[in-house]
Amino acid sequence: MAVTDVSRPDAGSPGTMPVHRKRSRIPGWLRGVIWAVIAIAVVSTASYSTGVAALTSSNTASTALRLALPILLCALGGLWAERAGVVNIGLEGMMILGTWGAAWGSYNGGVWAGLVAAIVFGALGGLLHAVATVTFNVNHIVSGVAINLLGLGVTKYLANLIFAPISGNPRQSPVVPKFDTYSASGLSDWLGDLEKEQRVGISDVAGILRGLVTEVAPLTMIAILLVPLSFWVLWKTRFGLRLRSCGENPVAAESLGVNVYRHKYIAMLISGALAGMGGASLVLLRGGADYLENQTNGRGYIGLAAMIFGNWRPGGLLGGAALFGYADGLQLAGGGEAVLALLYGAVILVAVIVVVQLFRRQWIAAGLGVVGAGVLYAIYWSNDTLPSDLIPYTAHFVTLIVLAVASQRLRPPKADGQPYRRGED
Amino acid sequence: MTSWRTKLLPPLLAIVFAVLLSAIALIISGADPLQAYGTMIGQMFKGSTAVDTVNLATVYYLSGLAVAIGFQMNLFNIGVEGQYRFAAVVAAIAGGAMKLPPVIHVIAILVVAVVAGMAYAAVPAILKVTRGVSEVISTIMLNAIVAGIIAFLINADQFGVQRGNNIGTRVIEPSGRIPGIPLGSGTLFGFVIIAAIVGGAYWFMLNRTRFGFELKASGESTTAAAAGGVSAKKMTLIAMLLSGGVAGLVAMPELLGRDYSYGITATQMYGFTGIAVALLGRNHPGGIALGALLWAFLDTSAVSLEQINVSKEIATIMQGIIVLSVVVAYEVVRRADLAAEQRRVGRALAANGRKGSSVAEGGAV
Amino acid sequence: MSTAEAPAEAVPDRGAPAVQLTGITKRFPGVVANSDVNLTVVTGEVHAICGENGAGKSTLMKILYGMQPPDEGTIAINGDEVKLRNPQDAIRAGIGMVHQHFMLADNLTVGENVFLGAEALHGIGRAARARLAELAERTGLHAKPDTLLEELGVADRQRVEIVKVLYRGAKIIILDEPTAVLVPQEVDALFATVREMKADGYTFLFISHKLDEVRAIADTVTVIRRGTTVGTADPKTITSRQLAEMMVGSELPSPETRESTVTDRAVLRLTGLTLGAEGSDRNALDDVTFTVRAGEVLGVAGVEGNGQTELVETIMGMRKPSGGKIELVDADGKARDLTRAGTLTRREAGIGYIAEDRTRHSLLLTQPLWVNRILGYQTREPVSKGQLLDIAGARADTERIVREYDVRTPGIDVPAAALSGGNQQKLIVGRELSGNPVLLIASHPTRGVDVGAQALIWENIRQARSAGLAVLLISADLDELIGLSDTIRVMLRGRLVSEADPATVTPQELGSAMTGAEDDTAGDEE
Amino acid sequence: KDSSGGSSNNSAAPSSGGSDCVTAQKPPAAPAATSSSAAAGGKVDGSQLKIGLAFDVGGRGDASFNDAAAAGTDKAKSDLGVTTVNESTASASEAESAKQQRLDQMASQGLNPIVAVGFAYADSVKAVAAKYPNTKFAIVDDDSITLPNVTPLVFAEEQGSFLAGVAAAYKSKSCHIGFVGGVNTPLIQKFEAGFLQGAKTVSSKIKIEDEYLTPAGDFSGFQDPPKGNAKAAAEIAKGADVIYHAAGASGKGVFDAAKAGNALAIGVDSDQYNQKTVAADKDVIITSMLKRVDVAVFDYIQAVAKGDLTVLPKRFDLKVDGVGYATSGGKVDDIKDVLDGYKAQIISGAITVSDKPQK
Ligand SMILES: Nc1ncnc2c1ncn2[C@@H]1O[C@H](COP(=O)(O)OP(=O)(O)OP(=O)(O)O)[C@@H](O)[C@H]1O
Ligand SMILES: Nc1ncnc2c1ncn2[C@@H]1O[C@H](COP(=O)(O)OP(=O)(O)OP(=O)(O)O)[C@@H](O)[C@H]1O
Ligand SMILES: [Mg+2]
Ligand SMILES: [Mg+2]
Repeated sequence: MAVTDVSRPDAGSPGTMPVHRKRSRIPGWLRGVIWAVIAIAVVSTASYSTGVAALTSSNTASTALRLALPILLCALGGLWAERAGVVNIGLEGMMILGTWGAAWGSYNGGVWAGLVAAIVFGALGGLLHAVATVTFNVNHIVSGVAINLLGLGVTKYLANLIFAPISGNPRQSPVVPKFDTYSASGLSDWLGDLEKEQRVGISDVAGILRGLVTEVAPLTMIAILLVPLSFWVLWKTRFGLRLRSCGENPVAAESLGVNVYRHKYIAMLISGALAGMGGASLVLLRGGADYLENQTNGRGYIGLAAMIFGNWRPGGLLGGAALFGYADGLQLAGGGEAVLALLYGAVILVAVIVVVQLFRRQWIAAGLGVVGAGVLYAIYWSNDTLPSDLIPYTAHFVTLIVLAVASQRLRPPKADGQPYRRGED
Repeated sequence: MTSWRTKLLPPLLAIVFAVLLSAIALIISGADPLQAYGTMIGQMFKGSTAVDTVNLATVYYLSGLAVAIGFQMNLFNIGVEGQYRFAAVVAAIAGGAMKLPPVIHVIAILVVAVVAGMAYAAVPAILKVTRGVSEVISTIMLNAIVAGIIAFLINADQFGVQRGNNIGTRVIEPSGRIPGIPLGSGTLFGFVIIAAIVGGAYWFMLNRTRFGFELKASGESTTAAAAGGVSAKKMTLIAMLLSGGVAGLVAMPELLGRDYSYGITATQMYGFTGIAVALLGRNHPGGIALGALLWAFLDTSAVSLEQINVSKEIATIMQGIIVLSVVVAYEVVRRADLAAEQRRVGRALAANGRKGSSVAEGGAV
Repeated sequence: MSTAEAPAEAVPDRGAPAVQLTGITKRFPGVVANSDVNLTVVTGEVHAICGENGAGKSTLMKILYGMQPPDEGTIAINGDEVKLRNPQDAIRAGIGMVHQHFMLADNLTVGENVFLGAEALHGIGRAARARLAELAERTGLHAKPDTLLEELGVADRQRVEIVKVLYRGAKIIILDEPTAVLVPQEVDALFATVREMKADGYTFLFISHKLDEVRAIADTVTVIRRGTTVGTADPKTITSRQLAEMMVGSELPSPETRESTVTDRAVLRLTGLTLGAEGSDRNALDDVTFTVRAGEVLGVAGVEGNGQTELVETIMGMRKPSGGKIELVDADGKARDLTRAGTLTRREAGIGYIAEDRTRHSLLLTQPLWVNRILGYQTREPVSKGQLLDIAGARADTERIVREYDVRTPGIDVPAAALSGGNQQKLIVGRELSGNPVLLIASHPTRGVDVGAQALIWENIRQARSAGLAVLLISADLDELIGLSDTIRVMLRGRLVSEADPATVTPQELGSAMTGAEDDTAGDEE
Repeated sequence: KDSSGGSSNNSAAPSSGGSDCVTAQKPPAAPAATSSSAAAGGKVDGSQLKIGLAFDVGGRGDASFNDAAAAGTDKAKSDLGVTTVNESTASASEAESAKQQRLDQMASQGLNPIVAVGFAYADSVKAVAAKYPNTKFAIVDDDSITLPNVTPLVFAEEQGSFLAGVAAAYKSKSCHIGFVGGVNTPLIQKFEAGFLQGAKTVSSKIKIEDEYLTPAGDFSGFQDPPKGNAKAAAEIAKGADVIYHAAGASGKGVFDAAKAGNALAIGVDSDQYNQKTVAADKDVIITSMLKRVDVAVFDYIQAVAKGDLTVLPKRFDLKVDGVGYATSGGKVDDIKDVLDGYKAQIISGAITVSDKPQK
C-alpha cells in the first residue's frame, strides 16, 4: 500500500528540508484518555438530551465489547504483521482457520485447548503468508487473497471431513464448550444501581463501565491485555525494536545485523495467532456460534480497517475497534432510535471540533464543521426514523464519517508491503 | 529469448502443483483423484458447461479489469464489489423504467451502469484525495453499505417488485436486452464481445495513450510523475473513477443477457473474485482473460464434483493454491534465470580472460 | 551476540594488516562487479578507494561488511582469515560501515537507529543513552536521542551513521562517499574527527569522487577500474590529474566557465516568492527575488535544508507558494505568469528540470529507458502525438540521447534501474536538454557521478548556455558551482542572503557565507 | 402456569401478573383432527423414480429446511422404495449459472423428478424446466413459475407463526415479546406477520419488539449468531421475555440470549427442542414453528409416483399439516387447547392470517 504517499507531504526524505513538527507535549496514553473522556461526554450528553438510554446502557457496552473483540484481535494481528513490513489482508482467512481450530480443540479438550488450537491454526496461516511473502517475495496482497481463499476452502474441507460425521452438518461443528464468564460482582452491582438512578453523566459512565466488567470471559480479558502488551513488546523491548526496524528499513536493519527474515517470520506467526484468537472469540464465547461456515463475515477486513484507522498503533486500533463495536452494538441493541440519537451526538461532537478549530484559528475547517453540523442536525431534526435497511450498517457509516472528519496523518511503516530480498538492495 | 519460459512456465508449474496438492486432499477424504479430475475436465464437454464457463469468465474478466486499473495506479480498489452491485441495481431500475428503441435502450442502460459505478467509486476517491482516507478502509465500508442501499432501493416501497418470495427490480423490456449467441446447447452472452472490446481498450489506453502513460508513471512513482507534470491526486481520482466505471459493467452480461432484473438473490462476490483474477493475470488484459477462464472453469467444475460425491471445497482450495503458487513459481523461475545468467557470465569471464567485457555491458561507466 | 572486547583487543600491530582482501570476485547478472580484487589496509591508516561509477567500490565494501558474499576470494582481518556471512559477523570482527545511501529508518528515533542491532551491548535504556551521549559529544551530534530521524538534516544523519558505527565498537570503519552531501565546513569537521580517531588507532576505508578530499585525508589510495584494482598510490605525491588518469585513463575535467555569454534578456523572474512551511512559523522560502537571463548560469549556494529544494520545487510547480510571483519571459520580452500553473504547463513553457534525487524525481526505475524519455514530455513531439504516444519516435529519440550523451547501456529496453548513477544522470540531462528548453533547472547535476560523466554533463550545460539557455544551478559541490556559474547567490534559512562573484570567491569563503558564520569574512557580501 | 386461557375472560380488570396480558376470549375448542397428509392412502411404488435434490446454501445437515427436504426424500426411500436420490448443494455466493448447471446436469443424467430447495432456484428452474419439458420439477418456497412441469411447494408460514405468536403472548409474563428476523425478505416477513397477528389477536396491549439483523440481500443475517445474540439480548433488556426467531443459524445466538436473560424462546422450521446444535438451551425453547418441507417433498414424490399431481395442495398450510407447532418438552401443553382452537379457526377460515406484517 505504497500509495499513501499521495496525501502525505514528502517530509523528511534525505535532501529535503527537515520539517520540524511541533510535536505535541501530550503523551499518547493521555491523548487516548482524553479522547475517551470526550467520547463518553458526548454520548452521555446525547443520551440525556434525546432520552435514549441505549446510548450508554450497560447492555450496549457489553454488546459493543463482544462485537469489538474479534475486530480488535484481528487489528492487533494486522499491527504485528505490518510493523514488520508485511501487509496482511489474509487476516480474514487466518481468522477462519482460527474458528475451525477453536471448535475442534474445544470439542476435544475444552476451551483452553480450543484457544490454543485456534492460535496454532491462525499461526499456520501466518506461516504460509510468511513463506510466500518473505521467502518467495510474493506480492503481499496476492498472498493475502490466496490465504483468504485457502482459509475458507481448507476449513470447509476439514469440517466436512471431521465435523460432519459428529454434528451431521458439514457446515457446522458440534456444540463445543465455551468460556465461563466472570463479573466483578460487587462493583457490577454498585454500578448497576448507579446506572438505574439515571443521573446525568454518572449513570452513563456507570452503565458503560458496568457493561465492561459484567460477565466477562477470560478470553476478553486476555484480548484487552494484549493491547498494552503489544505496545510494550513492540516499543519497549529490543525484540520489538528489531521487529519494527524490519518494517521501516529492512536493508538498514540487515546491515546492523538484524535477521530480517527471522523477525518477519516471527511477526507473521504472531499476527496469524492473533487473528486465530479473533476467530476463537467468535466460537468460544457464550452467545456465539460454534464453528459455522462463513461466520466471520468480513470481520478480518474490518480488523484491517481498524488498524489503519488507528494509524498502525495499538491504542489507535483499540479506538478503531471500540468505535466500530460501539456503533454496531448500539444499532443492534438500540435500533433506529438509538442511531438517530447517535446522530445527535455527532452534531455535538462536530460542534466541539468547531470550537477547537476556532481556538486554533483554522477558519476554513471551522466553517466546514459548522456546515457539517448543520447538515447532520437537519437530518436529525427532520427524521423520526432512519431507513431501516441502512441501520445495520451504522458502524460502517460511522467509520467513514469519522475518517472523513478527523484529520488524517497516516504514518504506515515506511517499508510496509515492499518486497525485501537479502543481499539485493 | 527466455520470455516464453518466464511467462508460461510459472502458471503451468502452479497448476501442476495445485493438482498434486489437491490430489492429496482428495485421497485423504477418500475420493479418487483421477476420477475427480476426469469429471472436472469431462464436464466441459457436456451440455452447455463450456459456454457457461465462458459466460462466467466474461463477468470475472470485467471485474478483473476493474481491479487492474486501480492496481496500475497502486490503488487497492477492494471496492469493485460494492461498485458493481450499486451499478447493477441502479442500471436495472433505470433499465426497467425506460422505454426506448432497441439499441439505444441498451446503450442507455450501459451508460447508467458506468456512471453509477463511477459515482460509487467517487466516494473513496474523493475521500482519499481530499482527506487522505485510505481507500482500503473506505471501500471495505462501502462494500458493506451497498447491501443496505440495494435493500433500500429494491424495497417494494421504492422500486422493487415482489415475485414469489423474491424481490427484484422491474424486468427490463426486450428492447433493453443484449441477444445471446447460440452455441451448442447453450447461449453465449452477447456481452462477451463488449468485454473483449473493453479489454482491448484497456490495453490500448495503458500502452498507447498519454493518459495510460501518466497512470502507470504515477503508479510506479508518484514523486517522479509529479516532477514530470502528472498530478498524483488527479490520477488517483481518474483511476478510481475508471475502475468504478468498468466495475459498473460487471453485472451487465448477466443483467442484460439472462436475468433482466436485479434481485436479492443476485450473485455477490464477483468483485473479490476480480482481485484474484487480476492478480493471476498480472494486470495484463490477456493474462486476466486466462485467469478469468481458469477461475470460471474451477467454479463450474465444483458443481460437477458434487455430482460424484466429491467435496467441492477442493475447487476453492485449488483456487487458493493456484493463486499462491503462480506467484511463487514466477519467483522461482526468476531466481533460476538469475542463477543461470550468473553462471553464464562466469563462463564468459573464464573464457575471455580476466577483463570480461561484461562489465561494460552491464552499464558501468 | 557480538562482544565489545573482541575489537578492543586488536591492538595496533604493524605486522598484520587490518584488512587483507585477496582475489575477491563478485558477479551480478550480466556484470562482474569485482574481479580478482586485492587490497591491503594497514592498521591505523586512512585508505582511500577511488574509481568511476560502477567500478565496484561499493560492492567491494559490502562484501567486506558481510552484506554480500563474494563468489571467490578470501578476507583476512588483523591477520586472521574470516568468513563474513552477514553484517553481524563483520560487526563482531570490528568492522563498521557508513553506507553511500543512508541506512536509517525515518520513523524511528535517533536512539533507536543507533541501538538497533546492538542492544546486547547496553540494552536500550539508560546505559545505552549514556553511551550515545558520549559518542554524540565526540562526533558533534546535537540531536536528542528521542528526536525522530526524519527531522534531522543531512549532516546530522551522517553523524548518526558514524555514531552507529562507533557504538558497535568498530575499529575498522568504512566510509562510502560520506562527503557527497556535506559543505566544506562539514567536511572539515568530519575529517577532524577522522584524524582524531585515526590517532586513537582506528582504521578507515574512505571512498569519494572528490579527489582533493582524497588527497587531503588519505594515507594511501587504491584505484579500482572495472572491478579490479589497478594500483596503489601515495596521495601526498600524486596529483589529482594523475589519479583521474589512473581511474579513467582520461584527463581530469574542470568545471571552468569559458567566456561569458550572459545577455540582457530575462528568462525567469521571481518576485517576492514565499512558501510557508507546514508546522513551523518560519517560512521555507522568504521573499526570494531574482532574475535569470538568457545565456546565464545562476548558481545558488547553500547548506542542504535551507530552502534550495523548496525553491526548485516551487518553480517547478510541485509546491504552491504562499506569496510572490514566478514569471517566464519569452524571446519577445512578453512575461508569462506561471505562479498558478501546473507542473506540466511549466514544462511545456520550456523549463527543463534535473532533479536532485534522480531516483525519486526523474526516473521510473522499473521502466525501460525509452519510457523514461517520455516522462515530462508526454504532451510533446517527438514522443507523443495528441493524446497518443509516439512509441517509434520515443525510441528513436532515446537512441539519439544514448548516442549523443554517451549513455553506456546494453540497449534502450533495459530498465532505468539497471544503469549506474552516472549513466542515469546522463540520460536525464539528455532528456531535459531535448525539446529546446529556454530554462534549465539543474539541482546537483553531478552528485555521485564520476569524473568522466561529470565532464560530459558540464560540457553539455555549457554548450546549451552558449546557445542562449538560462540555467538555475543548485549544487553542494562548490567547485562546480564556482566553475559553472556566472553569478552566485547564497541561500540561508529560506532567504537569499548574499551574492558572490565566481571569478574571485573561494570555496572556503562561500562555505562561510552558507553557514551564516563570520559574515564579515564571507565572500563579496553585497 | 398462570397464563392459561382461563384468565382471559376478565381481561378488563388490570392486575399484576402475566395473565393480564391475554385480552381475547379463549377460542372455542377444536373439533377432532380431520386433516392429514394430502396423499395419504394406499401404498405407492416409487422404485422407478430417480430423484434429483438440489439444496440451497447449507445443504443436508443444516438442521433447517434443507435438512427437512432431505428427510422427505429419506422417507420416500424407506416408504416408497425410491432407490436413487442424487443430491447437490449450492455454495454461498455461487453464480446463478452454477444453479442452472446443477439442475441441467441432473436433468441430463435422467433424474426425474428434480426438487429444488429454496426460492433462490426460481430463475434456474424456470430456465432448465423449459429446456427439459419431460422432466418434472418441484421448487420449494416459490410459486412464481407457471410451467406445466413445475410444481410449487409453498407454505403458509404466517399461519404457523400465528400460533407462535399466540403461544408467546400466553407465555409472556411481562406482556412483552420479541421477534428476531434474520434477513428482511418477503419470506421472513411472513413469519413476522403471522407472529405479530397472532400475538395481537390474543392481547390488545401486548408490546412487541420486532427487528431484523440485516436487510434483504445481505444474507449474513442467517449466519451470525453473535449478532442474533446481541439483538435478542437487547429485546430482552427492553423487557421482552419470549423471543421468536426466524434467523437460521443466527437463532442459536437468540436461544443463548434467552437462556442468559431468563427468557423463553420459540424455534423455527424444525423442532429445535430436539436439535443437537442448540441442545444446551433446550429448556428455554417452548415450542417451534414447524415448516414441514419434509412433508411437502414426500407428498410430491408420492404424487409423482402415482402420476397424479392434482392431489397436492396449492399451499402447505395448517390444514394439511404443512405448518404447525412442536410440543416437544411439554412447555405448551397447558395452552394446547388454545393453540388448537386458533388452529381450527384458521383452518375453518374464521381467521385469515395476512402474509404481510401489519404494523
Ligand atoms: N545488487 C546488484 N545487482 C546487480 N548488479 C549490481 C548490484 N550491485 C552492483 N551491481 C553492479 O556492480 C557494478 C559495481 O557497482 P558498485 O556499486 O560497486 O559501483 P561503485 O564503484 O560503488 O559506483 P559508484 O561510484 O556509483 O558508487 C555496477 O556496475 C552494477 O552494475
Ligand atoms: N537489481 C539490479 N539490477 C541491476 N543493476 C542494479 C541493481 N541494483 C543495483 N544495480 C546497480 O548497482 C549499482 C550500485 O548501486 P548503488 O545503489 O551503489 O548506486 P550507484 O551506482 O552508486 O548510484 P549513485 O551514483 O546514484 O549513487 C548501480 O549502478 C545500479 O545501477
Ligand atoms: Mg558506490
Ligand atoms: Mg554512486
